[in-house]
Amino acid sequence: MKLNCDIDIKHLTRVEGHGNIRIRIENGKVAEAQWEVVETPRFFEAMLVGKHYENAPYICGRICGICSIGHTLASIRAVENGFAITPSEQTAKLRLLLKHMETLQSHILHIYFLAAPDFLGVGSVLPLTESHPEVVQQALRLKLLANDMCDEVGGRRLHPTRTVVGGFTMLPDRYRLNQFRQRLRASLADLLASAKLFSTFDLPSFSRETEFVSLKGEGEGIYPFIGGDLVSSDGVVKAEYDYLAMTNEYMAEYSTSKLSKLSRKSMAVGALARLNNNFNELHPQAKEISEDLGLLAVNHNPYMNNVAQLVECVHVVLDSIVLIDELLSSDWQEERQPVIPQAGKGIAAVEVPRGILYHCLEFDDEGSIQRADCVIPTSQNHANIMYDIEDLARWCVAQGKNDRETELLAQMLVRAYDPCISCSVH
Amino acid sequence: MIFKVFPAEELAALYELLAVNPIVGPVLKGRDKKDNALYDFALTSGFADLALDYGQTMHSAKKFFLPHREDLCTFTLSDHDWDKHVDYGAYQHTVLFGLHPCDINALNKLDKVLMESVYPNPFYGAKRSNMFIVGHSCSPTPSCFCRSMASDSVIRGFDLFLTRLDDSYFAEVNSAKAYHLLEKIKSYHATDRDHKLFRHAVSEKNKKITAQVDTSDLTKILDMEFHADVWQEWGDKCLSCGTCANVCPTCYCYGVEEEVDLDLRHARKEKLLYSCNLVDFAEVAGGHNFRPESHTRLKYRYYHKHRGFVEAYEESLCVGCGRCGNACLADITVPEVIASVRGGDNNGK
Amino acid sequence: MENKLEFIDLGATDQPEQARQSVHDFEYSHKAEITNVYPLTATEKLYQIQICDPDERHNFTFHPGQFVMLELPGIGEGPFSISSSPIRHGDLELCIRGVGNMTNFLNRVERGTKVGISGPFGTHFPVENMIGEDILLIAGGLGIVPLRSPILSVLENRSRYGQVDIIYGARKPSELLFGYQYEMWKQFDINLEIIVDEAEQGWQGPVGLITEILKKRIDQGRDADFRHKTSAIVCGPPIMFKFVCDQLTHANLPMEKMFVSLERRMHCGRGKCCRCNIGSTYTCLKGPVFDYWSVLNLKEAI
Amino acid sequence: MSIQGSLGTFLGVEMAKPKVGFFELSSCEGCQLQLLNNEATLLEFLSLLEVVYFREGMTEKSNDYDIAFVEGSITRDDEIERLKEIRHNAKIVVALGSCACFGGVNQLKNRFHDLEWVKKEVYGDYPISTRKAAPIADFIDIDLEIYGCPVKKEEVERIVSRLVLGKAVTHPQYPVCMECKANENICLFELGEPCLGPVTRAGCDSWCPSNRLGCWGCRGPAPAANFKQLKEIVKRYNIPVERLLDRLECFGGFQNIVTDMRGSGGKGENET
Ligand SMILES: Cc1cc2nc3c(=O)[nH]c(=O)nc-3n(C[C@H](O)[C@H](O)[C@H](O)COP(=O)(O)OP(=O)(O)OC[C@H]3O[C@@H](n4cnc5c(N)ncnc54)[C@H](O)[C@@H]3O)c2cc1C
Ligand code: SF4
Ligand code: SF4
Ligand code: SF4
Repeated sequence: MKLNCDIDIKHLTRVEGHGNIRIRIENGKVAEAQWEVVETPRFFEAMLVGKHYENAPYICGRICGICSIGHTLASIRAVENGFAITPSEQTAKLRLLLKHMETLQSHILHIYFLAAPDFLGVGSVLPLTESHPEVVQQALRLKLLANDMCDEVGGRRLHPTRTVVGGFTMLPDRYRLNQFRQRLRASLADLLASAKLFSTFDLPSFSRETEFVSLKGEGEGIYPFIGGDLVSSDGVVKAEYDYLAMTNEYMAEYSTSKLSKLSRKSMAVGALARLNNNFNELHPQAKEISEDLGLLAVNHNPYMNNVAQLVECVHVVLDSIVLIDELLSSDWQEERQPVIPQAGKGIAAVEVPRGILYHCLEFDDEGSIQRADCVIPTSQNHANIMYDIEDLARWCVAQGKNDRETELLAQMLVRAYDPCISCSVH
Repeated sequence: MIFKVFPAEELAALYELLAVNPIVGPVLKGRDKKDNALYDFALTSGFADLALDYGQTMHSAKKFFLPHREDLCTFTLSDHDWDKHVDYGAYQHTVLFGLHPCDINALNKLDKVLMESVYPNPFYGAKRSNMFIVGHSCSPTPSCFCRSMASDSVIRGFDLFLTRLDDSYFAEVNSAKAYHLLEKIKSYHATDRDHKLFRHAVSEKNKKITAQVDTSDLTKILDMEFHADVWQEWGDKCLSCGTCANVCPTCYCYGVEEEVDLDLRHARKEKLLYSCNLVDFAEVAGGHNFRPESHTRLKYRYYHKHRGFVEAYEESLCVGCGRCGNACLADITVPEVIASVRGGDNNGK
Repeated sequence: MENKLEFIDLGATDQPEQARQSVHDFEYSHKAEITNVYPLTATEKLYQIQICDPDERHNFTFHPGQFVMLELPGIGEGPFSISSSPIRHGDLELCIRGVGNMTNFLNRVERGTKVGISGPFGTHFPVENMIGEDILLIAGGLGIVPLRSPILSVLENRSRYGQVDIIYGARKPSELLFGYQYEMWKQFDINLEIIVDEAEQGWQGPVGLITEILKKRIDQGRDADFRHKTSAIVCGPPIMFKFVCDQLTHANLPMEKMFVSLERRMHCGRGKCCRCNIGSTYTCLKGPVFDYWSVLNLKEAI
Repeated sequence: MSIQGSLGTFLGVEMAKPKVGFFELSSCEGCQLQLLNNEATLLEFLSLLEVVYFREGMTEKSNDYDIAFVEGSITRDDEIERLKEIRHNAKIVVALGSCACFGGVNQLKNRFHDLEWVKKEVYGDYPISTRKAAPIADFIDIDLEIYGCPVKKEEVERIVSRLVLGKAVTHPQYPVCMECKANENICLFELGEPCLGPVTRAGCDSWCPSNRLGCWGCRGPAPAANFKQLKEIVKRYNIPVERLLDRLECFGGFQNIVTDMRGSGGKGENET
């Protein structure tokens, strides 16, 4: 058995943003287990103060380059909630479709470019272009599909242009939408191949009891993404506007990001949390794949988040086909409703790839932003990541893992959360 | 010229006869804030797409004969050698349906410089030779000054020109193809009554043309006023944005860029339409700019259109469609600029 | 399908020969090989470029002062004066200064590289009309490059011209071009006078302005028929040719007997891109060689 | 990492594969992601380069690189040291994206002259370090700028292939309107929306106006931008000048112009 070990990783690679891992084991005891977030803060909440509401989605999208669509949609929803605007059914469907494609794009990026190299024993996706070209091609095809659709619906794959308060500036082309439907169908083959690849990966059997927080699907068969009630696997249920009761942010000296907790000392959000809390709402085919891969609710193995992401990919693809069918079955309606600013507060909860995201905006009666608050999924995960690392270190000692193995497992653990660190320190 | 007449409702049949070919025509593009209709030329998929009662389109139909971007050639490269391939970018005949006289005159002017000069441009020529043009009479807008530019009527450069009479179309038939086409719909040779109706329609149209430009002795006046202060005033407003040239049916100047593909084995020479109002239009390597100030560039645009072209071809390069003035965010319009440059002769009166 | 309009292929064989030919001319370039590269100064190199196809090479004829468009596939294309003698046909010499994208790339290119040449384009120095006359060739800086072709042309027919003077000014001795040919020029009974703005070590020639030398030449030639029997070819920066031409005008040389070559931005050389227009005159068609009278009549030429 | 060595010859000139590193300072990392968002040509793009540093995408790290692409702006002291180190290691430093070129959205916090208030607004009394957001050129010499929020992948490809070939890298000198008109869009002003297209440097192919969103000026000012006239236009279309300023200040490229237009003590200053 290994009694001493000292792991100090500065600026962990293959994650978005800057974080450090420190693990010190002395005489078989975990002396230190730390997840440090050293990202520079950008002060988005202050930036927004004094800005006209129409800036909010545009600026907030810049919180994160991976989930810019999610941030944009959250800001739009916050403004609309503040001004008592209810999006039309068509707008809601298009937004969900866009959201789905971001989920697909982001999950594929994480699964293949950031996580898979660990399971295939390489340092990045680059060597895979030679050793596993078909895997890389699969990933690129899926990502391309998702991104192309984001362009079509949102105007741009990154920092969307067509999404505005009140609806869209422009609607997608119906002919192309129908073509996307066919590409979505065809993409299932790639997803099934991905599931097969995944079943060959050796996921660590580590797990830790965790409280999972997510949105709750409004009704049967509705896997939640935009708005709704907030729930936790420990039984907490809150309304969307009551988000502060769900997030309970605090600061700690090892992190420039704020941290969150609910019923326990930490909590988790993300694909695994969503799936744990809404397992029965998954599309049946997605559910089947989940079961095949050994992922059943409630699962407490953080590495399983990778699997949950893949299952969600299948879900969003299938659901997008349904959405396109519905959209194409009726004529386009007016794409934009009038916006009349009013004083007050608007709150939005949106499930972005890494978990539940909250935007809260306060306006004066001209629609100028007075205060802003954004609570990011990764910041809600930070504390959980840290306690996971601590537990993992103990588990590694018990399992007799050597330094290198422990170090790799710790890195893989952080990556499994797919943290978006710059986003968490926005 | 042969003149024929057919009932208005036969127009759809004419369209259908031509519909085995791609048909480009004016379509409703959207509405502005005041709910005015906005039109442009686009490929149509049915007669119903055509908005033949359009006043003026925002852009000319230029992209169908002078695309904004076009490959002049492509290269395939090997280690020590290369091959050059040229494709003029025309593969089939296209119908332009519903062009107004100004736009057909614009094509005629472009023909002079791009087809009938030394080094005819085959990229233009190939498209132009494969165009079947059905002109349509217009209803002038307040910014149309075609009459001053002698472009309000057109005598060549089309296959068929239709003038709307009350419930029929008066057709000027200018090609055998067009003649045969008309034989396939209900049509008859124009009668004296039709001629009269036609003249009436034209004079009604002319009454609606309000904007005008005094072109008498303009080439000389432009030379005399080369250093006039008004240029500076217009230059101060100009955004150097190139919008005027982009919407203009006769602006044809361009720049060339060469790009290499990521495989380093293929390359392209690309032509992109430019505008003399853009800051680096006359800039050469090393940074010397022959027209660094915006007023010198704006002035040059007027010199090219209203002086140099006249000198070369005895007609102006402007057809008075009014698009540049409509599109210019700085409200720089041809009638106003020329009136201000002429300012002196008013004082003299 | 009977109303399907028939596609007209401009380049097809059933088109009249002339139309077909001119259409193909537009984007046609001769493939040519760089056979030698000689560095002349720190920034200029002389490129010997030979049109590959022997027939095309032989059929390539030009007049001194004309230019070609030189193309490096994927890199760029630009106008360059032909600096060699017309009797050498498509065995060209171009002297090129590295100033921008394409010319700097060209700097890295070695012999054996294939380039594209189209042309010749533009007007030329009418040396054929100067037979029997005295010729004054005045160059400033890079202006010697377009002048070299008329110089060589005059040398080849030396006996048909009267007195030939070359007055050449540069900023520094190290920037002088074609130094290796000066002796040869002199052997052909040419008065070569060189002046620099700024002396460098080893320089023994005069220092000063080109107009000083010109003044001497004018003074010595102040006989009654100076204006009748002299033509001048002037090439250099606008400010230089303006001074020189004014000086010659004062010496009573008629404006239509002075020729200058103008430089403008060009993308086609074929009167289509409009980039070279001065006022509204195409430099590539009506120029680059203009007589001084025309230059004065062009708005914004100088 | 990646396939090493030469790229063969181009017109007889030997082409070497440059070693490149991607680095990020304060940013959303979107510009780096834009490079991966290039699925159709990603592999070809990568085969032109030898990527030796790309923290977001690979584990291996090396300080031996020719070209450094730096994304993000400077908002904390420690970033200056890192930036200088990058400058020291690289032959060519490229500012990637509007954060690096102009300060990007990050510089919106500079509107508040009191940074203490900014900190307090977000972190309360918790101590946190920050400084005024600044473009990287404020601290080091840079060789090239790639504008955009986000950068346009086609443009990055064009620029990188030019760098590899040793061609000059140039940016369009004309404003976005030029591309917008070529794309035959309806002008946003006709729809009653403000647009910075007339004053913003093109190169994005009028990304926003083509999607019927007015330009926000993410690529900074066009060389001959006429701001005086833009202000007149906005007024004529009954759009509050404040909304124009709101946009102009968004990405930092128009910092001086906004200051000029606001004048001293203008509306919209949020001094707290
Ligand atoms: C009639 C004529 C003859 C010339 N003869 C010579 C010569 O013999 N030797 C020589 O070194 N230079 C000559 N030049 C100048 C030469 O053409 C430019 O230096 C060259 O085109 C610059 O290209 P670049 O790609 O290196 O520069 P960039 O600045 O990258 O140019 C981009 C493009 O702009 C155009 N351009 C830029 N500068 C000029 C310019 N000065 N003139 C015309 N087009 C320009 C070209 O089309 C070029 O491809 C001549 C120019 C003209 C008009
Ligand atoms: S005249 Fe008007 S449209 Fe033309 S460049 Fe100037 S501002 Fe733009
Ligand atoms: S929409 Fe914007 S970019 Fe387009 S023409 Fe109008 S002002 Fe210019
Ligand atoms: S249109 Fe304007 S804001 Fe949009 S990408 Fe282009 S420069 Fe940036």
